[in-house]
Amino acid sequence: MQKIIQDIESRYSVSEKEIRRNNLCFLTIPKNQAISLVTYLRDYQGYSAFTLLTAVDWIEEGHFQLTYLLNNPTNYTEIGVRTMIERDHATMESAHHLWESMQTYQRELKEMFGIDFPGSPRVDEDFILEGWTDIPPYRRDFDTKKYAEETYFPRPGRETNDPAEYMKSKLFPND
Amino acid sequence: MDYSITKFLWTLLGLFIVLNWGMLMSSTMRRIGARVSGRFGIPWYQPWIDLTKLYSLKSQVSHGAMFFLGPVFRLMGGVGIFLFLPIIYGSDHWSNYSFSGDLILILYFQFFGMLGMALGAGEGGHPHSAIGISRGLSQFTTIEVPMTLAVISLAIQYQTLSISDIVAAQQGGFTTWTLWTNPLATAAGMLSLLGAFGHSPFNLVKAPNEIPIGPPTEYHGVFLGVLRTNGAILHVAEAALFMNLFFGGATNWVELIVKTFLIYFWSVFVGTVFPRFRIEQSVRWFLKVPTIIGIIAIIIFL
Amino acid sequence: MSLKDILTPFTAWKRVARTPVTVRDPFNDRPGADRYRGFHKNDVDTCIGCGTCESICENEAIDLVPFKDPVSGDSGLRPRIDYGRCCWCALCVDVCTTNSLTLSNEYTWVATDPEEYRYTPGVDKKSWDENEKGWKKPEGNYEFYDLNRVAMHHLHPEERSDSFIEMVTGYSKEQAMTEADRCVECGICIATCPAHMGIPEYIKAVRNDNMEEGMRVLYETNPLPEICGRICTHKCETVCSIGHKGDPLSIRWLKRYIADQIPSDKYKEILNTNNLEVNDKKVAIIGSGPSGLSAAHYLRLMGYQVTIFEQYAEAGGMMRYGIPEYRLPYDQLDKDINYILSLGVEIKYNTRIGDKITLADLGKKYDAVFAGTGLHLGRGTGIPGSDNEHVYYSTDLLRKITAGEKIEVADSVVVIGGGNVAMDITRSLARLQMKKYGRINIIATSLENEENMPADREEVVEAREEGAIIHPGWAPQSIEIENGVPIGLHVVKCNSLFDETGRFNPQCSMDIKEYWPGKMVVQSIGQGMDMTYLSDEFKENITFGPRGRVQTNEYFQTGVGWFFMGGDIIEGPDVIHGIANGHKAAVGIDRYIQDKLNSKQ
Amino acid sequence: MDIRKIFQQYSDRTSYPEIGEDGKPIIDLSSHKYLKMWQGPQHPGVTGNMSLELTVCGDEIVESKTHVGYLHRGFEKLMERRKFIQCFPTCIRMCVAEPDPNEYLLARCVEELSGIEVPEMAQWLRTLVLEMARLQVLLRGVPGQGGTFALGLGYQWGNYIRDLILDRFEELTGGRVYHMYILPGGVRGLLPDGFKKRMEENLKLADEFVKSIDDLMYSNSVFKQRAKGLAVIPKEYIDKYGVYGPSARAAGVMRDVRKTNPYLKYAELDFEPYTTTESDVYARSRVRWYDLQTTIDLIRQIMAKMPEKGEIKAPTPNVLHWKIPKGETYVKCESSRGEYGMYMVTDGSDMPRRVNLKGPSYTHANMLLEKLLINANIADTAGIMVSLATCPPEIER
Amino acid sequence: MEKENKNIPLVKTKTFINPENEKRSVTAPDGSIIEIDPIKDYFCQDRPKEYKVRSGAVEKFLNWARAESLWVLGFGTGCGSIEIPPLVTPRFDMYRYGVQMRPTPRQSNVFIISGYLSVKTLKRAIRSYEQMPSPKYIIALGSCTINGGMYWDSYNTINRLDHYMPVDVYIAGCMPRPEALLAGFAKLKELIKAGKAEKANEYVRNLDWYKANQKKIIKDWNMPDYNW
Repeated sequence: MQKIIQDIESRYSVSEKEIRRNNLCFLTIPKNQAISLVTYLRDYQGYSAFTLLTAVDWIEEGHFQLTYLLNNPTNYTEIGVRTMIERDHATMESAHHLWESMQTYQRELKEMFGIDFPGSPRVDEDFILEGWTDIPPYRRDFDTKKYAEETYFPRPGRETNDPAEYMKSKLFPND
Repeated sequence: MDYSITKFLWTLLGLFIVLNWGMLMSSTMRRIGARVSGRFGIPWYQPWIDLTKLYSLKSQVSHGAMFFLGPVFRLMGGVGIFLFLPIIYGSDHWSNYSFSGDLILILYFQFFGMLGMALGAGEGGHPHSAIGISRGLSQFTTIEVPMTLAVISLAIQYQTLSISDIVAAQQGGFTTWTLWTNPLATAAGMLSLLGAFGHSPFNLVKAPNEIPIGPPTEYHGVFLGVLRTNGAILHVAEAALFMNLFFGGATNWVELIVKTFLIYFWSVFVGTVFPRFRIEQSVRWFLKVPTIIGIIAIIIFL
Repeated sequence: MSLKDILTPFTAWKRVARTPVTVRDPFNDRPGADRYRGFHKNDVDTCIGCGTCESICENEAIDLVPFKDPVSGDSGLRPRIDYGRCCWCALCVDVCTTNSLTLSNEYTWVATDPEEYRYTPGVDKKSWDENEKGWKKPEGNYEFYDLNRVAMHHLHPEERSDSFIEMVTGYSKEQAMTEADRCVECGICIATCPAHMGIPEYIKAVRNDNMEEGMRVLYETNPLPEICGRICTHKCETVCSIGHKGDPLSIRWLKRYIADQIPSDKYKEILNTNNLEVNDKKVAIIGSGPSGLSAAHYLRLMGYQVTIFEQYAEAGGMMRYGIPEYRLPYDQLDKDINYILSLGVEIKYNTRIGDKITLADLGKKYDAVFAGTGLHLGRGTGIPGSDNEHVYYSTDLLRKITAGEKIEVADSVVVIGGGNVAMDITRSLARLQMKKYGRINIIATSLENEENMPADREEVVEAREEGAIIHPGWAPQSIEIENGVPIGLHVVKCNSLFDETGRFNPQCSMDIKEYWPGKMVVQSIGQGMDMTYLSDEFKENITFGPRGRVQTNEYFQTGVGWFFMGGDIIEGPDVIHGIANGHKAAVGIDRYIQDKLNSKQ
Repeated sequence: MDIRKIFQQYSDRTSYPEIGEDGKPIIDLSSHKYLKMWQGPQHPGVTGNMSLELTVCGDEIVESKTHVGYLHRGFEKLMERRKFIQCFPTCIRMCVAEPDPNEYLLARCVEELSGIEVPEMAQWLRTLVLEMARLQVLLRGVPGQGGTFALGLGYQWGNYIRDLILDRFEELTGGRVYHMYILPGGVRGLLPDGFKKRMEENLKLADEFVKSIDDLMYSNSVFKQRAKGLAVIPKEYIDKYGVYGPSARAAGVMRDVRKTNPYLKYAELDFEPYTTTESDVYARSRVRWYDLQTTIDLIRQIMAKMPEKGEIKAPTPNVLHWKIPKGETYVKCESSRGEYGMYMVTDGSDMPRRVNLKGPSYTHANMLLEKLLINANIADTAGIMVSLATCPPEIER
Repeated sequence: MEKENKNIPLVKTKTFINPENEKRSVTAPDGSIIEIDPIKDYFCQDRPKEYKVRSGAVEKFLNWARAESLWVLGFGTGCGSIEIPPLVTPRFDMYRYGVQMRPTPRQSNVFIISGYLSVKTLKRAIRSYEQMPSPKYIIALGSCTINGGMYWDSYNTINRLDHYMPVDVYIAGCMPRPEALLAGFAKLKELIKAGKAEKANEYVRNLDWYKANQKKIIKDWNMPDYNW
């Protein structure tokens, strides 16, 4: 693991690395190098299996984290390539040419996070949702509880009491 | 009373008995199948309840006149076979409208129901209906081939096209049955029967987990009731036909019941333990095994 | 396609002869397993309505609805479950603090009305209430929170028995966070705390390592956190919901932990009291005990000009003069007091009301007066020999120790009394003995038996650790005097203290006698109040209740409109009550003054 | 003249329809040559609640699209607003058929990020539960392959034994379908009295079932005709499309997390996952059949090797406000369908920042299924889907 | 209770129609240009009718037949469908109670809403329900149908089924065990025999209310209002 990381560090500008286990590490890479690194890992380092692509919304810092997780089926190790992209008008280079399965992930990210992957096949088609008009639901600023309460009809007749408040109101109402 | 009217009434009574026996037979078969699974299965009276319920429903959909006529044609197929089939040998009351060339007519009626269904289901507009019908027609065509070959073999053997005559020729005890006198034709016939009853591996027409459930997809309520009525009659009638052709016919109702049951059970026996063929496999199979047997059966008697 | 492949499938038909495996009567033949998670049951008598089930429920399926009126330690609420939300994960059962909530193994509930599916287990009768089977919290070491409290480090008895340095070392950060983590934030304790402190909130602050927030929470209801964090009677811990299954939370130590973390010079900044407003209304406070300081603090925050009159040389009242230093070091005491004084509270030491200044004078000069004069007179046993000059009152001795006066401690001492003050004097005198003689020979005796001793359990244990002998369950009969000096105490066995009606009526077996030698006898059976400053004109307007206590309204206002009283004289000896009274009296005084202003206008 | 060749000539339509310049097939619906047909969501042949948009020419599929999202509940979003302990009841519902790997993965993520060691006994129990879960899925899944070809008998038998296994689950975990057994730090109970005996009785039935399903399905001429040579996954697809578990092993590629990255107690157990190279529906089904035997054997091994008593749960912080330091991890285990992984990001608060579940169905049911269905018969869609063991809820979560 | 619900204000949202289903002109195979309106052409646009409740012994007899012949639509809408296989297999065998599975809505009269409904499934479920011939019944399986259950705060699942479809029988549980479902069938039979399972007619009577609720959340409403 260390060897590969050193090799990658010599070729790419790794800004942050996190070795989670002896078979799993995460590397942070600038946006423009990410696909290149993924390709490099696939073609030269044996990380030929693609495990997942997902995004994390760091709304406080104003960016999305994309994680490409690659698996090496010969020595059973995994490398997560992380890259940060701008949250506004989020766009990322498409990697559908690397793995066939990639376009599904990109379709999902487009729908759930609103991250665009220009050139990825069927990326604009509805994947999971149908006729969704609100902001992409996996973004942190989408409040699912509020949406659900406004849209669906929670059954009335529920009321609860906080023990402390209730005791206060009953036992010492004048305080 | 006029003879034709009494004849008609006797035939109707026969139809009624056959209908009820058909339903009892289907529930019994399902119960036997359930036993193999380890279950109890439906109650024996379930088909009657289902039928009552279906006839009590009113249709809400209309897909045009042909849609309504489909089940009627289908019913005509089943009733037609029954009508021209001497179901009890030697009984004037139960010989129905059989005549000297009834075998040919019955072969036609076997196809008639499927054609009627094709017209009706096609009008329904559901893709499953359409696919089911196209499957049904192509499969049925190939079923008819060994069937016809077997019938031809019988016709050559007994030198007749009258079912009554064929049955009469077998009335010499157990060993005079076609089963023993012409085993190859029997084999061809029984194999094609598997297809005619529509159990696995030849239940491609309804194919519940491929094209649920084929032609009757859109049919419900009374239409489905008619189709079910037809099913009950058709199964007994077809079994009775084969009984007449290959198994010495029946001289009384008990014999009919036992023999039709066993003939029908043959398809259940196979169907329970085999999966379904694909359509081209089914077609190929019918054109291969039973057809060759049928051809040999003819050649032997030529 | 071989023939075998055609024929082998038919072997399946051999199953046709087998009996079907179907469950014949599915509604009765197959009850849920012993651990099955079916419908809820609740033992409403054990349940305390703490609401942890509500807070762990991810579906918000649980509501707390009123069941009875709340009492201390029981919110009177009971969980009502919405089966339109529940997912039968049984986390509510596992987290339940009293193990009252369980699941039965019933699972069939069919209804046509969806509104039916809300019910209060245990209250709404259901067919499965008597069902013994079903999910219960797993046996063994399976807890969602730690049941054992983080042990507080005490000085070793040998280290502490000859000195007055503080014996409780306090929590480290790690310990405090671990302890704070045990809190389930139910809030049951708030009602039991006389001051209604925001206990869950400041514990949360500890957990979040946010001491400033914790400090703010503390000062909302309690201006003496350092003191309370050490000597509070922590009634809250007796009702702590965790205490039903394990050790209650060390709420007191956590409070002390917060106060200890903040240096005194940061107080004003954190509490945002650098620039307090001042109005022209003046309030006088008699006594600088907990209630007085508390009232002064809150009145000052409201903008009043506050003056405290203190009869001794230093502020603190019984906290300083009644509680020995090893329990409450003076520097910590001063930290709290000095902060209050630094807010602009004026204090007049060595000023006893009734001597030069009378209460009436104060009434004229100030808009309102609050008296928190406390219980600082010793109460005597009245047994033969107790009038001897070498028979002391514990209050006097404690005060002398604090004031640094020399005490001639004898080499053998007998203390009469089993309360906290008795323990204080026992342990103080033991320390003095240790210093003077190098050994401890002190006996404390109480009327109450071991289980019912009024002193805190830990006090008794610690006293014994330090070498004091404690004999509970003996009634003092007479003090043996020889040459004008006591030499011992005669006691008899005491069987019960109260009769059936609950009145104080000790029953003793006079034939079981004991004699304990002691050259010094200390009486510590309670304290009395000094009400001499109340002249007759006031006494007319003030109503007195049983045991000579003054009756006030809920804001501690006496019949004399501008005169408020609070603290031990109203509630009995307890710091936290004093603080609560002071706070409330401050609110009352504020209202009184505002009302007066409004009526003038 | 070879009749066989004529048949083949007409049945081989791999070049049909024509492929346009952009690599997409030219399908003109208005030519009436093609029919657009939906399978699902209301279709008995589709596993779970999903649908296939098929363009067919006769009985043959020329283009297919999978449509998922009918079961989308937004778990990953919901878990972002639930505390860690509250995620568990939510998480297990991500895959209905086999909920236990969900529990295990979430618990493992939480343990790994907060550094909790799981006691020995709990690890054994977890292994047992995971294998039992695999057993109950396979008891349904193996004969289910026959069910897609209308051989429902094995499904009936298998489901009965599965029910018995669910009874054991009920005894052990208190739940029939959703077990809620694995929690961070450990498990929720020891084996009840007599559990091993009853389990052994059920395993005997399962043994018998293994034998009879072999007779019924794998030695069945019609089943062989249907399944052999159907939907072959070439070896190069394994990485390209993301093929996992039994489906990959049927293609001769060893993919079994239990073996490659042993977790829990798998390193101490003796087993060898079966591989073959035919890679068709029959081979995949056969691999599952061998898996079924492996699992039965593993459960026996586990029950023999596990200690009788022990700690079931490591102490955890108060679950009501358990904060986990910032970090991220990916843990995986072997579900009955293949590698089942969970990616979790925490940000130091008491709720996860992001949880992403990666099930094998995600790739199997989308790109791979779409690819395999081309030129397949309509009749085979169900068979192909089941052979890939698609589980819709784990695709859309 | 039903009336009370109707006071909940409904938010009007824009209705989206799938482009495939919009009105447009197409070129027929023979070259002529024709106008098509798929929604009108493919589906029926009549309002549903109440089924007539006969009186006396006939209705009682028919009710008995309906109760003993429950045909269940094989549509697993949610996790609850995992407990359907045990019911049709040896352990529980619901066939012996006259309950059978049917693969097409036209031939079914019981719809088991097995758990939560996502918005996407709800649309299909409504369509399937409307295709079923009356009298038809809905069994709501699991807590999610009552008040949202596990997914009460999810943006994609409905909370209360009774706002979108008329429910005859509710079964609590998550999952309800097969026995509970059998108990549900027993209850439904009881209701049908007593002539109380008239929710299908209620749906027709309050159709506008139901449609308004349905349209509030199904934004991509590319089917006609009434589609049987």
